[in-house]
Amino acid sequence: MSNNTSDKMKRSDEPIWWGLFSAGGVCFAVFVPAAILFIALLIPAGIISTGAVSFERAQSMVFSLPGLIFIGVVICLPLFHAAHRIRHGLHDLKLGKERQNKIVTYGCAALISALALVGFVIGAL
Amino acid sequence: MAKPTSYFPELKRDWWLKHSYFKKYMAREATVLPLVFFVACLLAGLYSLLQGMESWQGWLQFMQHPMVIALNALAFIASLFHAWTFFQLFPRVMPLRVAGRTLPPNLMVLGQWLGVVAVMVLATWIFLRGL
Amino acid sequence: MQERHIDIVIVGGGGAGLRAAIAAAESARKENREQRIVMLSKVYPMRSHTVAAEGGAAAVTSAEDSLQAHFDDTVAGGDWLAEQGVVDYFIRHAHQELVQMERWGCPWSRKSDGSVQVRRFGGMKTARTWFAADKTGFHMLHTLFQTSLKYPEIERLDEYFVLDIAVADGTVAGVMVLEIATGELTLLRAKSVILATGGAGRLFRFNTNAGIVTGDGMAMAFRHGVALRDMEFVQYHPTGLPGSGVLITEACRGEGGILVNKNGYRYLQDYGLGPETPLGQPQNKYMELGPRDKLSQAFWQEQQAGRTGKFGDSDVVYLDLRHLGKEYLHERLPFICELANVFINVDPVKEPIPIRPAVHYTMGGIETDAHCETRIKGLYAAGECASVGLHGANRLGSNSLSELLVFGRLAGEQASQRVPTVPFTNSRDLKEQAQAQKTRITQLYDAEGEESWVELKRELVLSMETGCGIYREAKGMQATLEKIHELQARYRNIRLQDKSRAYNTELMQCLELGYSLDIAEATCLGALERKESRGAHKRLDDGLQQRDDANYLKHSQVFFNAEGPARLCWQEVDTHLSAPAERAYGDAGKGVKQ
Amino acid sequence: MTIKQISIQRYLPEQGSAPYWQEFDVPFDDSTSILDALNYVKEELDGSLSYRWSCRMAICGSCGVMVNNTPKLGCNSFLREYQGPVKIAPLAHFPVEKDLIIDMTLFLDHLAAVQPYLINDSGEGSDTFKQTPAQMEKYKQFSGCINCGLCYSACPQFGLNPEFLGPAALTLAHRYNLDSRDQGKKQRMPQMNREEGVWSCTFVGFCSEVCPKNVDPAAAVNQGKVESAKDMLIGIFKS
Ligand SMILES: Cc1cc2nc3c(=O)[nH]c(=O)nc-3n(C[C@H](O)[C@H](O)[C@H](O)COP(=O)(O)OP(=O)(O)OC[C@H]3O[C@@H](n4cnc5c(N)ncnc54)[C@H](O)[C@@H]3O)c2cc1C
Ligand code: SF4
Ligand code: F3S
Ligand code: FES
Repeated sequence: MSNNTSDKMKRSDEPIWWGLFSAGGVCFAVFVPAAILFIALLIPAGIISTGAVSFERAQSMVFSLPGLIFIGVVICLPLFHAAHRIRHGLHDLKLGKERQNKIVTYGCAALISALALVGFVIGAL
Repeated sequence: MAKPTSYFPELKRDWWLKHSYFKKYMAREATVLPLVFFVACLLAGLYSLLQGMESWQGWLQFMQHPMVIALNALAFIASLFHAWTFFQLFPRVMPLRVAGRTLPPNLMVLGQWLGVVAVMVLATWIFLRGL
Repeated sequence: MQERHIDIVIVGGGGAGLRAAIAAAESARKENREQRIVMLSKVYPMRSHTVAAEGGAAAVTSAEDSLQAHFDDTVAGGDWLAEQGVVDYFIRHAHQELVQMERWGCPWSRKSDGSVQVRRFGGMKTARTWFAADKTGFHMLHTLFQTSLKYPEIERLDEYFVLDIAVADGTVAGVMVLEIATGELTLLRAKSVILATGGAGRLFRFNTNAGIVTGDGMAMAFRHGVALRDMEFVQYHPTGLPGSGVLITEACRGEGGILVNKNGYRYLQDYGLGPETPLGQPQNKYMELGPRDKLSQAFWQEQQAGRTGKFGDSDVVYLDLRHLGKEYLHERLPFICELANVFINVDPVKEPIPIRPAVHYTMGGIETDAHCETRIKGLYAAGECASVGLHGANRLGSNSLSELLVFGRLAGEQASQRVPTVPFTNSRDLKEQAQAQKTRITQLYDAEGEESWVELKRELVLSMETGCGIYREAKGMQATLEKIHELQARYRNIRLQDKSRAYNTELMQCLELGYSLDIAEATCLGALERKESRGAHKRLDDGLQQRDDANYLKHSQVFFNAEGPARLCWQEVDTHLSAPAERAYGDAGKGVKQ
Repeated sequence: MTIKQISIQRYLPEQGSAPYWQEFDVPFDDSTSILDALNYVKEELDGSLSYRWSCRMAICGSCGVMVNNTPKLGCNSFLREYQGPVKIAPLAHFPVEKDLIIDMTLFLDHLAAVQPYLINDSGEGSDTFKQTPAQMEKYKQFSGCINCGLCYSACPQFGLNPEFLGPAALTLAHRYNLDSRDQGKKQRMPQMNREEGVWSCTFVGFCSEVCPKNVDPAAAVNQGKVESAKDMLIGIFKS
């Protein structure tokens, strides 16, 4: 066993992904349940009137500072959380190659987050 | 590593089906799949909002589709399940010490659930305000 | 057969072996000497039985205590059969060794100011026992093992079984080992060999010892002409769990636990240990804090009088801890709570624990001088397998963990210092000795006898318990001795079911049984010939129920005899510091100068 | 005494066979442990059965086996706990040498890799360090590991990648890092920072579930992640 060769002692870049994963995990646990409950269940089911999300109201809510925060904690961070778990899930199922899985999963998370932010900027302008 | 005479069974892809604990683990990891669906819905909503009134109405209708509601209901359950598992992990990863004593884990779990409730209340206030 | 040249071979990876290995490495470093050290063990070092020690390790620590007091307690505890020069060395070095353990990371229990805490222990006048909750041995062994990883010069051969030592012209020449994983034999030639193979509790049916504690090292030295000394002194621990023999530490009593018979009566006051101490106020040397031999003997008397209870098919008395309260018990004695719950389904918080005496410790062992060297030059012994002379006729609880450190270190240093002064023994004889071991193993494999080790072992341990138990009688011992001779003969006619080379655990058990038989003979012979009662050796025969200093203030020495029964001699005891006095506890001990 | 049938996975390399299952009838009562059952088989039925044991009191760490797919210490699991079939196999994720005996080399190498000893350059001293009960409390739980290896058999990440240092080794590293007397954290961090250090763990958590000594290795490993992340941040600020 040569645990001490410099190659093997390479620092992992995982802290970055783990940091995002953890932040996303907190958001997923704390903010997402409410978001799903209201946006995807109560309103579509008609329990809360769609008036609450009329076009104008929705616009003013989303394209504002609170909207930006919403995008961050309900879209971007949970996406990185999901990407992390999917990447490790692929490893658990012995699918794909470590490096590629990493690029694809985090790449997607980054890309979709970027799209959401671009959307926000367009709307806010 | 393994001597030539030894026998070293390789872990097969379906290892997680062999023990109920691992099935629960996989379920925990899989909570992100419905989450991704919900996030995709939100993204679609964001873009429909950019396209104008009609498109937004279309999105609202899309959200009412039974399949979509069902999947989002699943996402809701998944998010709560995730919260349940995640909150238990937290005190073990970052034990908080107050005055030289570790805070009881149950107290920390409770605190986190209070957070969830607070966000629910906030959301209720936001969505019902002005109605 | 393969052959390797090593400077120092240490047999055993328990507390004594590890401490010796570290001392040897340190000693060589200090003098800038290159030295090859091999430490081998039939189990991974952290599996050694030191791991099971619960209570603690003694050393004079507090201001109220004194070296003289520790000396007196040890000598009196050993019924004046301890080598007093050795005891003196021991009490002077114990403290520094425990400090050293602390500086290696051992998590000794602490006082609120951050200094080390001591607890009371049976037979000790004052609280002087260092402890790490009730897992002292565990923490010590792991601390030593982990510390040993710091020394790349210590080569570990884990799961190597030592078959024999090699001796030429009265000088040690190495060891013959069997690699358990492959069954391959190797001759390790060495200038110094340290035996640290532990005790021999498994000679008895009911014991607190691990399965590996079979006295191998003692038998090896014995067969090469080293005397086994004071083997008749076998310590019974008064509190073992019925059935398995798993130990319930003496610390339970130190913390205030009480012993009651089936009528709930604290019977110890009837056996010279009174008066009864109030509940929750244990007092050293009184009642439950009397020495182990007295407590075990009291059990026997109660049993004879029909005042013991039953648990399964064991006769038991009860250790009551309930008054200590749940919180205190869980903090101070967590392991005990766990053991009682798991092994006999009793919660000490709610019920008294049924217990009975079990064989615990081998006071005797390989005779060495005060520097751990045996009469074979370059062969050292330390730890429970050795008889350096510390314990005499009865060991005080918590003296032996300190012994491992003090004498493990001494042996390691001695072994290391010997290396540059001597060449490797060169003798054609060695090859023959190695070959003889090979033949012995091959014969065991090929033997087509009818005897099974299981049956022989069963008969041995039963016979030892009957003949050499808490109380002994000439008739019973004679019968046991004859039984042992019979078993030795039958052993030659043994047969293995497992013929494989790799991990042949049956072969190991057969070999261990062979060693055990020889040691049993020495134990029984010593017991038979010691016609007095002293320390752990108690006789029922008329006229032999008292200590007899006129005739028996002597060590017994048993010598091996390949042709026939072993021989016994007597050796003077070093009593130059403290003249024999009465050994008394409870109020009876008050007036006695100790 | 009632009789229970147990199945044991056998592997006899010298006979060149693949592993196979063998059934034995074992008498048992309330106090019969899995280890007692194995001893019964060895002594009464088949002397060739090989397994490790020593203390029979759950402290030496020798006797780990899989009982119905869950890692257990043979000496503190009891037949009374099993209503249905009892299947005993060698610990998972390690190479099997013979019957229930596994190769522990990797485990020990991993332990040694994290420098699991007190590092403090104040040298030899004639007095103890001071350490308050509160300071000791921080690492005490993590110092209770008996090196039984059950957690390695419980951890699928170790199963998937044997190079993963694994729960027990990382716990030991964390134990010393948390010790107020220790100054060796800097030397240990590179091992923990590796991909095969703390970062292979996905908090499956089964390691802590099976640990017979309540060491909670999962907590230690994941606290190690926080430490490793901090270590990275500090590294960035320093350079
Ligand atoms: C349950 C229990 C509790 C105890 N509690 C206390 C206490 O509180 N305080 C106290 O002071 N004392 C206590 N003792 C006594 C003390 O623990 C022992 O005397 C001491 O641990 C013995 O240590 P050792 O190093 O001599 O031997 P061990 O720790 O038994 O080590 C023996 C070593 O030799 C090796 N070995 C043996 N034969 C061979 C062979 N043929 N080939 C290769 N290797 C071999 C073994 O593998 C092992 O590594 C207790 C004992 C028991 C049984
Ligand atoms: S952490 Fe627990 S399960 Fe793992 S080796 Fe240590 S004691 Fe065994
Ligand atoms: S099971 Fe394995 S993945 Fe982590 S939490 Fe335990 S080490
Ligand atoms: S035999 Fe020691 S832990 Fe089971």
